[in-house]
Amino acid sequence: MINPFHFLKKVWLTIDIPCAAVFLSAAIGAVLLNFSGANPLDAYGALFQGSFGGMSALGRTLEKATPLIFSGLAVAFAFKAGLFNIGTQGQLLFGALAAAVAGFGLAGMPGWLHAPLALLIGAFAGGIYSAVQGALKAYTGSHEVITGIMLNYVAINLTDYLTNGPLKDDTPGNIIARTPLVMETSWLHRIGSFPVGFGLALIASLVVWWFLERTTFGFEISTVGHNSHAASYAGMNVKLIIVWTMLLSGILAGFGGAVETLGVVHRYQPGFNIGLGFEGITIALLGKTHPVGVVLAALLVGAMKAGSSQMQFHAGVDKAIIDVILALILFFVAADVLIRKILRRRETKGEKVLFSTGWSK
Amino acid sequence: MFQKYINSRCGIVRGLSFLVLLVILWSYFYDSAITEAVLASALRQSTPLALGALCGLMGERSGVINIGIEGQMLLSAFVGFLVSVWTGNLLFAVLTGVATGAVIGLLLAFMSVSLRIDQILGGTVINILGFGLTGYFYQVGLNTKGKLQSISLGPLQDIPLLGPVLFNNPPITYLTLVLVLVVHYVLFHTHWGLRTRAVGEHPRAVDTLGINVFLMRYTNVVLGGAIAGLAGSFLTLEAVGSFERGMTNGRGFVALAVMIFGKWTPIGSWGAALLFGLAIALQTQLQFGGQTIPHQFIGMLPYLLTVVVLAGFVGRARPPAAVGTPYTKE
Amino acid sequence: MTQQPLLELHGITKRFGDALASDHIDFNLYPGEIHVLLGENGAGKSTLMNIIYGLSTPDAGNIILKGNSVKIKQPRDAIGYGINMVHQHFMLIPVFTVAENIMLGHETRWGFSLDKKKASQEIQQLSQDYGLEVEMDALVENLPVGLQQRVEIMKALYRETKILILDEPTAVLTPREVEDLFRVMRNLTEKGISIILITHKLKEVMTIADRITVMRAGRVVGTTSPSKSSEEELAVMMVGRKVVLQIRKKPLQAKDVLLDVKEFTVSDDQQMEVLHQVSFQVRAGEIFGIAGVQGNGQTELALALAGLLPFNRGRVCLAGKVMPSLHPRVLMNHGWAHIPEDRQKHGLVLPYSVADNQILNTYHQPPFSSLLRRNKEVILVNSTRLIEQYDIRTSGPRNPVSELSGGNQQKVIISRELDRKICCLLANQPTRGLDVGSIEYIHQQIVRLRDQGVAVLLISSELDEIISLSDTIAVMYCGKIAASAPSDHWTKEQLGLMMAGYSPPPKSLTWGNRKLL
Amino acid sequence: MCILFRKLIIVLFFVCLNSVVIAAASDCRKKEILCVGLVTDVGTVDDKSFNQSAWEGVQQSAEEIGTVIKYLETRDPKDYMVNISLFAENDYDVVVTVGFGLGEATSQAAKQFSDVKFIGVDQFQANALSNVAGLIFHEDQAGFQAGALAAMLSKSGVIAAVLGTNLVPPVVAFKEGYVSGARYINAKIQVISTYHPGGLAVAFTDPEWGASTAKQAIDQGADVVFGAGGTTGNGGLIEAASHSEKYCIGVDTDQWLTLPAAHPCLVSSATKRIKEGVFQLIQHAKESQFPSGNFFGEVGLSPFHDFDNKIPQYIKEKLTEIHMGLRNGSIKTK
Repeated sequence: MINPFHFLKKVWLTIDIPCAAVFLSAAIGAVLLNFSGANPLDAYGALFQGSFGGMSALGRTLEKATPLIFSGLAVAFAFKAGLFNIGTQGQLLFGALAAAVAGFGLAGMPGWLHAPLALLIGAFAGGIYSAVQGALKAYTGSHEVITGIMLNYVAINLTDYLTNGPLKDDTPGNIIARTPLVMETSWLHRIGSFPVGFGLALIASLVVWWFLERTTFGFEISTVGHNSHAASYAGMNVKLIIVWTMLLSGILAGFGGAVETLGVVHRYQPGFNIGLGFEGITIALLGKTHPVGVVLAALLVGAMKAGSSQMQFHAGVDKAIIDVILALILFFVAADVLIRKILRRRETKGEKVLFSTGWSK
Repeated sequence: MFQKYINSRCGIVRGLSFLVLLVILWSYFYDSAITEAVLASALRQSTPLALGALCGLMGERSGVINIGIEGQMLLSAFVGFLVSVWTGNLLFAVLTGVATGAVIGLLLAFMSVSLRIDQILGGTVINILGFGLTGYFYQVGLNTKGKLQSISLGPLQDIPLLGPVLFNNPPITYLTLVLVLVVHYVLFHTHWGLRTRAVGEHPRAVDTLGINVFLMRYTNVVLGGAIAGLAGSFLTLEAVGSFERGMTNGRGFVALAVMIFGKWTPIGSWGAALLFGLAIALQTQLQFGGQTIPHQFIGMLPYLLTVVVLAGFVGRARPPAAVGTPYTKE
Repeated sequence: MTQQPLLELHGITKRFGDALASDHIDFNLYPGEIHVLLGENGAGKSTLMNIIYGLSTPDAGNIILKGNSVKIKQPRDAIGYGINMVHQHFMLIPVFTVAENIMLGHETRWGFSLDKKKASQEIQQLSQDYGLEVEMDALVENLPVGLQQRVEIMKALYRETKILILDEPTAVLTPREVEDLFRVMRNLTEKGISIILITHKLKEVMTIADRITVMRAGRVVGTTSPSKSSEEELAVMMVGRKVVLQIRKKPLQAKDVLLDVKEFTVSDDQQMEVLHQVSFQVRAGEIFGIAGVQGNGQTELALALAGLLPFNRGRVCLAGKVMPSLHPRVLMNHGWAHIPEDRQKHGLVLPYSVADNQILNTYHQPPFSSLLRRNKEVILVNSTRLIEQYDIRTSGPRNPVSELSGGNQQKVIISRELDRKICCLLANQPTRGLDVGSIEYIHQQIVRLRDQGVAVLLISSELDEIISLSDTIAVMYCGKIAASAPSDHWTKEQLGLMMAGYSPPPKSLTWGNRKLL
Repeated sequence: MCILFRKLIIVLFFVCLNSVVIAAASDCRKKEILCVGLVTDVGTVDDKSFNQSAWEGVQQSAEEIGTVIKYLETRDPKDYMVNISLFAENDYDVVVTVGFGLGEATSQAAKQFSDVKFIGVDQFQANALSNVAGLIFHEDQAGFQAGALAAMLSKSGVIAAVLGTNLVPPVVAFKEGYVSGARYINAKIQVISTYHPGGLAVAFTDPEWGASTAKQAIDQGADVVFGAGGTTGNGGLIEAASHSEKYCIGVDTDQWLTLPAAHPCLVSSATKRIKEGVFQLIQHAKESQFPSGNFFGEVGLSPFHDFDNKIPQYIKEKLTEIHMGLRNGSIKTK
């Protein structure tokens, strides 16, 4: 039914701009590296080796990409309903903490039950925190960006307090603010060097795609996102849908936090999840809010994070260069007009994505 | 009817301000030194927020969301610092900081007005770029030759309570107070402001009147950037005297909240910034006073308060109608 | 008129992609005349005016002003030459005052400051000179449409206009306001201002025009004057074929009351009561037309009946059942259909495909959904059928509805709403802004439903539409039903006066809810 | 432009392919060369704080005993293990890990790479491993001395402390020592102190807050400011420097050398001699006398520099007395 050649061409036409953006940014990054006295070839070589050179490097890349996929999906999901979930960070923290509590608090459970249960608890903790934001938006009209920023600060403070107070690890000799280790029954292991969490992230992105594209609820969400007046005309409960969307978005973020706790850190410790939620915004924008795009963008950023140590080790390059390159990539993906000029391609219809339509209407 | 709504809200705001004033007076008679210290600290902490909010609202009033205030502040703080190190001339350093902010503003305007990139994306680019560039190029061991010092305004300084708080400050703090008034005046009492607000509400209408929408947006975003540059200069050249990676610590984002809290008006934003500054200063004071409440609880109070206030009665703020949408000529 | 034309266009051509929007247009305008540009929607009138006003530049052709060839690249140039335009969608800033709107871009300054006082005086002077009265300090968003238009005209006068372009100015006005407007226009031409009036309403053309230029599909079909041609001739020139201007329908055979609205009271979103105890009944097989000037509560009545605005008090019975609450989905399940006033705001999701828009409110029902899953195949098949049945011009069911013309967009809504089994139809401004062909089609569909026994509630500010379609006509004024009576009891003049709040009602009418005689 | 761009892509592609086979510098395999790697805590190597001090110790070893050195900065705490392993796998002999946060990763790595020696700065060793030396400090003692100095210098009877977050144990230890030290001198002294209200991400990098807070304290009478919390504390020190007649006390290293802007007020710093401790341990490793378990580094006050002749003799004597007392245990910090 689908002509494979056409399909490939379509795929290429979708990813050529991001690919060009990556190369262009790498080139500019090389100039910067050269300017500061490092050898760009060595640097990029080491970066590549550290992220894809060998199974353990690959595993590390996947591991880094996993939470980014989740928070990227969370942001992208909310975007579909016209909501800018900047509160992903706080939701992720709560997810991570709740999963940790479930991980060390529920004793005597079999592994097949403990890990999924802890994951779910983490996911719902994030979801509920996010639903508060959604409810504030829907029923009081306060803008989700502002409440999101504020609730992030609240989340950081609250989790810091809990991990330094009631939930503090009381094993003798510990002085650090952190929770106890979660029980091994709740761990998400690796299969070879392939982290199970990454598999879950892939499944999640598949589910999100299916949900948005193929279900009536997905239809409702995107209707609200495109035209909330038409949505209420069509009998949809716009306010409730906003709350639900935020809940689900928060569940994705919380799930990411839970996977991080159960699969990587094995406890909750302040400072271990910094930035993972915020980076979701970057990932969602880079992936043009499409679930597949989110996975690819997360892999790219994950690879850069995973390879950065190798890069510094072998080429002596400050890791901050990665931020610069990432910003450039984002810029070029966004400013596809420039890339098109270089590639000499005309804009195709309906390709331009606008995420924000200003503050709430 | 809308008028009535405004009035009722003003009533609440007035009532609240009156209450705050009463508490301040009471505490002044209770302990004047501490009250002055807290208020001075509040004013100081509010300065970068107020400046950031002014930057945000210049952009938004002309229809451009600026979520990149954080990056603008950081980059100009950095450049201002570098210039101060190299030349030792603080005035020149402040000016270059301001210029840097303006240049980043130009970049934002280029992205959101000319390239018509999604505006939130453009701001995010600036934020990441700000962290990356300053992190990458910052070198340790650079030291400035000092920072901007307080200038006391002679006899005004002897007014009880107000004197030490308001009239004994370093230049950028004074400048902020002046800028709040200037931006208010420009927005609401000049033809430039009239056009700016019109562009933010209904760009096509303005276009049909022969006013250049792009130019209006460019200029406002660039001027806003300059103000954010001043906020950055405040951090390195007035408040601290040195640069640190990531030293803005989210002030650019809080400034956005402050702007919305202040309903996109300069004076309202300034009031909101003061409220934030006061909250931070108060939580410090509570710790000074030996409170045993975990400091995280006090630390999150201003943020919780914002959420409550937003949900309670500032929720239905009306943003400029065209904000966030790139303008295309037919 | 042998004098030199004020404005001449020679061979103006403009392409959008492959489509020719203007095809070698020649046009001229003499000082002090009202020159009507007549044509269907999409005939290229607006494109032409945008070219004169500098909003777009022609690919070829000359603009000659007072004998000199000029280039108009942007509105600023046009304003400089004394050309001003009142757009169909007003170019006013809703949150600004009247005075601010008028002086925007042409401000009176005192140093850096705005000299609001002086500007107000100047505007006051203008409004006295031209007999245009409006409160200087009112916010534009609080003004009725007629006054907003006045502000637009004053904007032009404030810039010392010589050529005034009015784009579909009467679309939103009452007959009385239209009269007012025409009076003002005459006033202006007496003072030497030339007016280009864009419209597709034939009757107005006959009363106001000095000369008429008819456009069709980007070309000028001909130039004439009211004395030289009849309405029918103009219609043929405009549409290119003969059109039936009268609607034929069977005599009324009203049966049971299907829609019964009692003491319905509604507040708008700023908590102001805009609808006061409105009661009426619509029977099966009846078209109940509500006439009225925009802003007298029709919009809120429609929104509240459709469940999009909460109502304060009152009771609504649909097909004999009291509706406990009004919710779009509950209403739909009881056989309610709604053609909304603002089709792009309420009726359609523009980026969605035609197919998705056609199931916008039935998406959750089988066969379009089973459990949670959307049945894309069924949705497409459904759409293909509807596209054919309702003659929607589109490249396919997957085509985004934003790429369709206004008439076809409305057909998408109609195909969605009328394809169900319905007992009651609320049609609010169903033909606003559409071309003659689409209007005709939609009128036919409404009459077809009536003949099938559906109760139709028609709200329109087009008096002709109300008169020709309705079996019963009610007039809304200031949030109340001022009067209602069978359509043959009304004359057009009476209706017009009632809509403007004047004059006692005709005999044997009700006043409010009270029988008068 | 287009062709150029394609060329660029091709070049970059081959570069990536080729560079996969880059070999690591293999000098470290040789027995006679001692390779020392350092892994920072989250932050940079030039943080004017513990990362920098430790790195200076490593640098000293390169200069004086000819070690081959390299550092890796940690951006994500989850990379602790990765970064440590990178050194171990490249045949480094000694790995310095900086900060209590790396404790767990260090002991894990020590078990995995038993022939590599680890120096864990600020890492208390509850169970000694043969190839790990935890370089730890009595921060409370340093804080105690700072507090005593502050109390003796203060004329107003109010002294202040501007601190990082209480999530980090050394900061808490500094603070508690500071308070007890001040009380030891003057039981009625008022110590006003505050932790940064934000989380770990910002608590040590917010000089503006530090400065404002110091000002707030000074405005209510504090005349000595102790800044303990990375650049947040530095902000407090610089602020105090801009007021006349105020003193400030730095932390961790001798901040006279790292923070010239604070010279007008900086009497001393409550130091942990991380640099010296790290260097000593590397020396031990070189001489194959690497200790295991806990290795206590020196703490104390740094020299007074320009303030040396302004500080009365009795204060100096008292400080010496306290220093000795703390050492022999006759003075307790709690």
